[in-house]
Amino acid sequence: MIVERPKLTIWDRLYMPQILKGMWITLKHIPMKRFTRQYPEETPPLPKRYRGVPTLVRDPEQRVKCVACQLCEFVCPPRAITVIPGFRAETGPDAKVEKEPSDFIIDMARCIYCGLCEEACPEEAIFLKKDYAMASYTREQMKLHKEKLLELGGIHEDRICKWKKK
Amino acid sequence: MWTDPAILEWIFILVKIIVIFGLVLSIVPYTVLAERRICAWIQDRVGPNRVGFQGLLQPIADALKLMLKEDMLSNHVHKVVFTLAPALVFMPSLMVLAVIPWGSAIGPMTCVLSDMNAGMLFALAVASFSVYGIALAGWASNSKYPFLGGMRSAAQMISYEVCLGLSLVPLFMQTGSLNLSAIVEYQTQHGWLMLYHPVACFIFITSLFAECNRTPFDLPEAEQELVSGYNIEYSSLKFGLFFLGEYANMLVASALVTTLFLGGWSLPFAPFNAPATVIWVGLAHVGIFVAKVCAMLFLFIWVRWTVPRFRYDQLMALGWKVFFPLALVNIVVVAVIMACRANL
Amino acid sequence: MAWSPQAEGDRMIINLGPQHPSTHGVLRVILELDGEEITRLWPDIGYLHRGDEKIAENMTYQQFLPYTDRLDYLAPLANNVAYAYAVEKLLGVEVPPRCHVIRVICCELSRIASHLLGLGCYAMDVGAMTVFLYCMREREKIMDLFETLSGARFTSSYIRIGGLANDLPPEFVPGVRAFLAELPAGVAEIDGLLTRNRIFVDRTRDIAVLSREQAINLGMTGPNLRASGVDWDLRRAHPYSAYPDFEFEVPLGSVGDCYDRFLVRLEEVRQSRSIVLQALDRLPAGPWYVDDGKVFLPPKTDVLTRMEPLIHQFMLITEGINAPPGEIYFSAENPKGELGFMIISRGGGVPHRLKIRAPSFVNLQALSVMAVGHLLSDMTAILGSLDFVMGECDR
Amino acid sequence: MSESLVKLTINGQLIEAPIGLNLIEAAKLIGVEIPHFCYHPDLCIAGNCRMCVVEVATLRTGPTGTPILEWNPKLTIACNTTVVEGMEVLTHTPRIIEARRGVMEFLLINHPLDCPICDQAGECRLQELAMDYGRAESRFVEEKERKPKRTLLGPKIMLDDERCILCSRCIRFMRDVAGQDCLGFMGRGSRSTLTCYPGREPSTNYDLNIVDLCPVGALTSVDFRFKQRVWFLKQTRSLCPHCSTGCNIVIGSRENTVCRLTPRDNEAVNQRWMCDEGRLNYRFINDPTRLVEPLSRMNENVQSLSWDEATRQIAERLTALRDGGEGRIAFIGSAGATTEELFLFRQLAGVLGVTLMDVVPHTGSADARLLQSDRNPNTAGALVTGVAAIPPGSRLLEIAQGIQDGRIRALVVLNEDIIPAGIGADLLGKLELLISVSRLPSAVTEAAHYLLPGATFAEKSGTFINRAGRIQRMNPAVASPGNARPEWRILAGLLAELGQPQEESLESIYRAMAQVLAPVWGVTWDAIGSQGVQLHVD
Repeated sequence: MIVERPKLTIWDRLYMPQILKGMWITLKHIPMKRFTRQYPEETPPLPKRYRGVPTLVRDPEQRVKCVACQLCEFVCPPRAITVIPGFRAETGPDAKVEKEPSDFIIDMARCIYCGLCEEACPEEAIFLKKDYAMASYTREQMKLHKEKLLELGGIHEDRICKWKKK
Repeated sequence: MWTDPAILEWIFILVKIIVIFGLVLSIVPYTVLAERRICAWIQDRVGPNRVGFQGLLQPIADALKLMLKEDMLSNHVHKVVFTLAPALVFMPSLMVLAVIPWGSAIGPMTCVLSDMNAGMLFALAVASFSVYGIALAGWASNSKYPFLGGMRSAAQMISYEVCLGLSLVPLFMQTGSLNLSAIVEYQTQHGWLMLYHPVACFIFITSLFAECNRTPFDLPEAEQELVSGYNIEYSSLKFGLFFLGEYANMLVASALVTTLFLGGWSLPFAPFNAPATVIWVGLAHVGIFVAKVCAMLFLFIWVRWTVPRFRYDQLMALGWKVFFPLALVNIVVVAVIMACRANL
Repeated sequence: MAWSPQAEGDRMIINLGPQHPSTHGVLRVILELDGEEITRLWPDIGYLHRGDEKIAENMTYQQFLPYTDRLDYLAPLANNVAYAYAVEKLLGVEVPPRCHVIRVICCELSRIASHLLGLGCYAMDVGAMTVFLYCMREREKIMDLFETLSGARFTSSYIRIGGLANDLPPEFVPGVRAFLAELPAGVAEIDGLLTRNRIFVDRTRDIAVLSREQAINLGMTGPNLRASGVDWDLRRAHPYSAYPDFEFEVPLGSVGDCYDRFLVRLEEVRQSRSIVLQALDRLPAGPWYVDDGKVFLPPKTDVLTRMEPLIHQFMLITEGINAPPGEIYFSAENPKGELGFMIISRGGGVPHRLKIRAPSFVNLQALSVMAVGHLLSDMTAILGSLDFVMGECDR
Repeated sequence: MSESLVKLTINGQLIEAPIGLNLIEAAKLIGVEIPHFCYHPDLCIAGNCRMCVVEVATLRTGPTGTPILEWNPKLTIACNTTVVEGMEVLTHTPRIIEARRGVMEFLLINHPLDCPICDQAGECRLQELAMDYGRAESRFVEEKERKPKRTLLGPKIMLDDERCILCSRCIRFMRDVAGQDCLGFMGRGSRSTLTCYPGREPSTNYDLNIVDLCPVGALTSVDFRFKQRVWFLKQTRSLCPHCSTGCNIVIGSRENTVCRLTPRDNEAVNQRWMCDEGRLNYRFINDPTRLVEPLSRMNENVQSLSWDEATRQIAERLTALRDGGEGRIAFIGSAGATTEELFLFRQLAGVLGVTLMDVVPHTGSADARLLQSDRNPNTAGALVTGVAAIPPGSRLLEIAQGIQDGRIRALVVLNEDIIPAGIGADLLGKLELLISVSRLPSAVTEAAHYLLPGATFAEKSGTFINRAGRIQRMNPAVASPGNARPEWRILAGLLAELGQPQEESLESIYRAMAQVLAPVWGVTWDAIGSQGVQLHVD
């Protein structure tokens, strides 16, 4: 299909008719509803799937779900995640899990919010939450540690309770 | 002693200077705000509305920001000319305002600073000064993009200066005066000159767009081509002066159009169609004048956010091949018509 | 490379970029000007080079996917799709029909988004700022749709090797329909402000004419090639995905100037709209990922309760999808042209070599042919009409 | 030779293989991998995992006397089938694949969902073969069998019975190789568990090899437990410096931290084993007290120097002592240093006119397998370069005497704590100049006037010549901490300062050495490769 190349009429060649038409189009916009949003006051509605800050979650019994398998650390394309594996307390309700992260660091300056960590996690322990304003003043502050991540993540309803059955 | 006409005259002059300065210095920053908000509305945006109610204090914030910015003076610039250029752009527009009647009279005070007989000639002569500022800014920056901007500007402004002058000749032929107050008064009696001379009005307004470097004729600063043209190397207050100058030019242009074609301070019905005898009518005249100027300013803004930009050679072709002959033909046609009417 | 071209005679060398508003990123063009006329020019690229191809050699096929978002970052989903098809070709995997159609929707919405931005920037480059914002407004609606679809407006990373990250969310289809209903009005505004406006026409007509032969010889692809009248659209020429099932026209130009490139893009927006509408009408039901546990990650519930899926989760992530040795080339008709992926595999989950044929890179070659003899002001129109993205060009 | 070869066909490809070879190894010759769990080339055949099943046809004399090819009706395990003339083997037919899929499914039935917490993930045969041969989805919906988890087998090994696939490699290793029959299976069917015999637990010096042997995560090393995922480990081929055997090892490191040492194949040296002592001997590399800065100590005034400055000062003082009279300087080298370093050390001795030098012998108890009583990895190298006296250590007394007499004014010590070797702190105090190259602080470094931080084996390349005269290469896995640098660079710097400029890379230093040192003549750097070269040392 050859696109039609409009031939300008004498009328068009006088500039003004088309300019006036354009001015009519722009004029109509002046009373229209604004398309932009007044950001800090009006926050954008986020869809269910929104991929914001990655966080760690606990199960309803306050157990840290992460077991430091380090799959997320491996899959993370920009290498934003560092997991320092450690031992769970040998006594106590979740002794069966044996392993937990002694620290879990996500460098938000590196994170690209791709969500591969959430997808890779075999324990449903890491989720991308809806928070998105994660700026800080220093690079060091951009590194979120385990405590902060757990605080952001909160409690995740666990349908399966994998470790309970063990 | 206060009633001494000589002293009163001096006091009036002082008041008028203050009024003109006040008008310029208050309208210009708000023109900038108006431009930003109107363009935002046209583009479905909100525009600056954070500083003060609906962004009304934005101009102050902008001014403060400009003042507090680092004033950079590169090593390669010609320092004297470089510093002088912004002032050269700003000054002529203020000078032109001296001859424009911004009202009829408020009490005993006539609302024009200098009611000179060759007012329009003065205005044309002085306005063409601002090309020096821009050309010199481009040259003194000693840098390629500003240089191109300066060159474009000089050529463009001089070309359109010709059309500007020629387009007004029919007016002078009809009114028989170069005095702006006289032209306005002529319009109060005979109706707006726009109606008599639509072609002249069109050429004049279009040329003013070119003179003010407004889209579609904003080649000297053409953001997407020359980045910002002649003012690339400027910062801080010097840049602010350019900025102010540009909008002051727009203001002056609007005032000129109002005065020459839109009946100045008058409205075509009583009591606004004759010089004021009472103070409230005088004040109303000033209001009418300002309103007309604002409408013109709106037109400037509106057009800018609608159309694309000409190319340099197209712009020159338009000026010399279309407007210049058109203006000449217009003069001839008007002369013929006037001759016919006089002889009939 | 330290390299500074010298001007001949009293001509002037001027740098357009790498910091310049109309170079769309970080392209640098060194111009030799005679007055304002361009006599010679040297494009200088590489300012946005990130070594994507080398990065690809160090990660699994799936891990590289987010990097493809950042090639032509104006149409990330289309890049995702092209890459996924390339890897699937290597693996010999065929995704189910629903996945194909969803991918077509993604591609065509990306095309609309990319063309809208391209047209907007083009208009802005010739001075019509408002058109740019109208385009951005329409594009913003697509971005919102992408956000509901994938969770991110821009860097969507929605496509997976062998499927999608997720099925369509329920609100997506009505959302797309609503957008497509509004789109013609938005396009009409762009049309009304530019197409017959003599200032715009004067700026673009007969500027940088590229003949059929030149366009072919320069290896141009995409709308820039079609504007020169070459009927070459990979969706037709090498049908892939679900494209053979849809009716659409391939808009062609007749002269090959900037004006034609504008018109072709505008028409492509309309055609893409029609494809998306058709796709929505016959969106097949069924799975949206390939039913092969050796390729696609198992469902999370299974990972938590079953041994085989858990092992496959681990192996697919740490080792990657086990690809056979071989060499493949797959290219897709992306908004900017032919985006091709050449993958050399020596087996295993990581490519031995991954070469990206970036359309912008090839299209930019035409610059020195097109621009010489024109004025500096035309340069912005030409750059705008080429609609390139440096993220892809420099990779 | 040719009479001991038989011809057979594997997947249609005709090959010749020595008699007695089993099919797994024979298939390896043409690059076909037959999956297996229980088979291990160094252990006896158990044949219990059934993963290595193949289809086999053998020649039989037919009724007419002509040989006919008869396919075995059942699938045959490759590990326990040896090659026979005329045999035909198919390793990947649909029937075999189906059988292996069945084996995998059974193996995974009771396997716990432990991958996320299992150290083996990433080098787990079960994972790998499940990916290659197993089903992708599970049909098993019942409860899994429960078995003891987290049981310590001795101090070094953690046993998780749920993960065990009962391949019995560990049992066979402990019984046949380590010589301590202490592991066995208990219970029947799916309740079989691996366990220690009562009152016994693995307590040899080779226990940790069963962790390497275990194809799954049932046996994990307590030392390496939860330390790092194996997929992050950088694998560097190196040598164990623990004794003069020179076991070939792989250093697993991540981001400049050595996480573990594992043995690597070298049929001529250590097969696939290494001793636990050597394996666990890596912590000093990551020691936080490592020396990181060249220091000078003058009248209790400790000052850190740049390398250039330190080298200049030392060279100046040594030259002054050399010019002051004969025999004022003594050298104590180390048989733990690489051959190249010893070569440079000897050269330095030559430049400084030092005749009195020796190394410090380190000995310990030996065992019948790998561990030698000579705990220096490069005693042979020290002898070849002439740094060591014959026998090594025999001139140490002479040096001590010289210091006592005041004849010896300066001592250069390369990476040795000489106080236990008989040169006590009081003697060191008498020295006018004590230069110590060292990695960790010791009494000697406390007394040294110049202290130069060196590098451990994991931080440099170089060669060791082992007890049997085999020259082998190691490679750097991590960077030295701070300003510490390999000893060969320190010595090369000193030699350059003394007017003997040296080659820049270790490889070229080796090349220079190979031209001078008789035993390594003609042995190129590349020839040493990863497996080493046997030298002919007298």
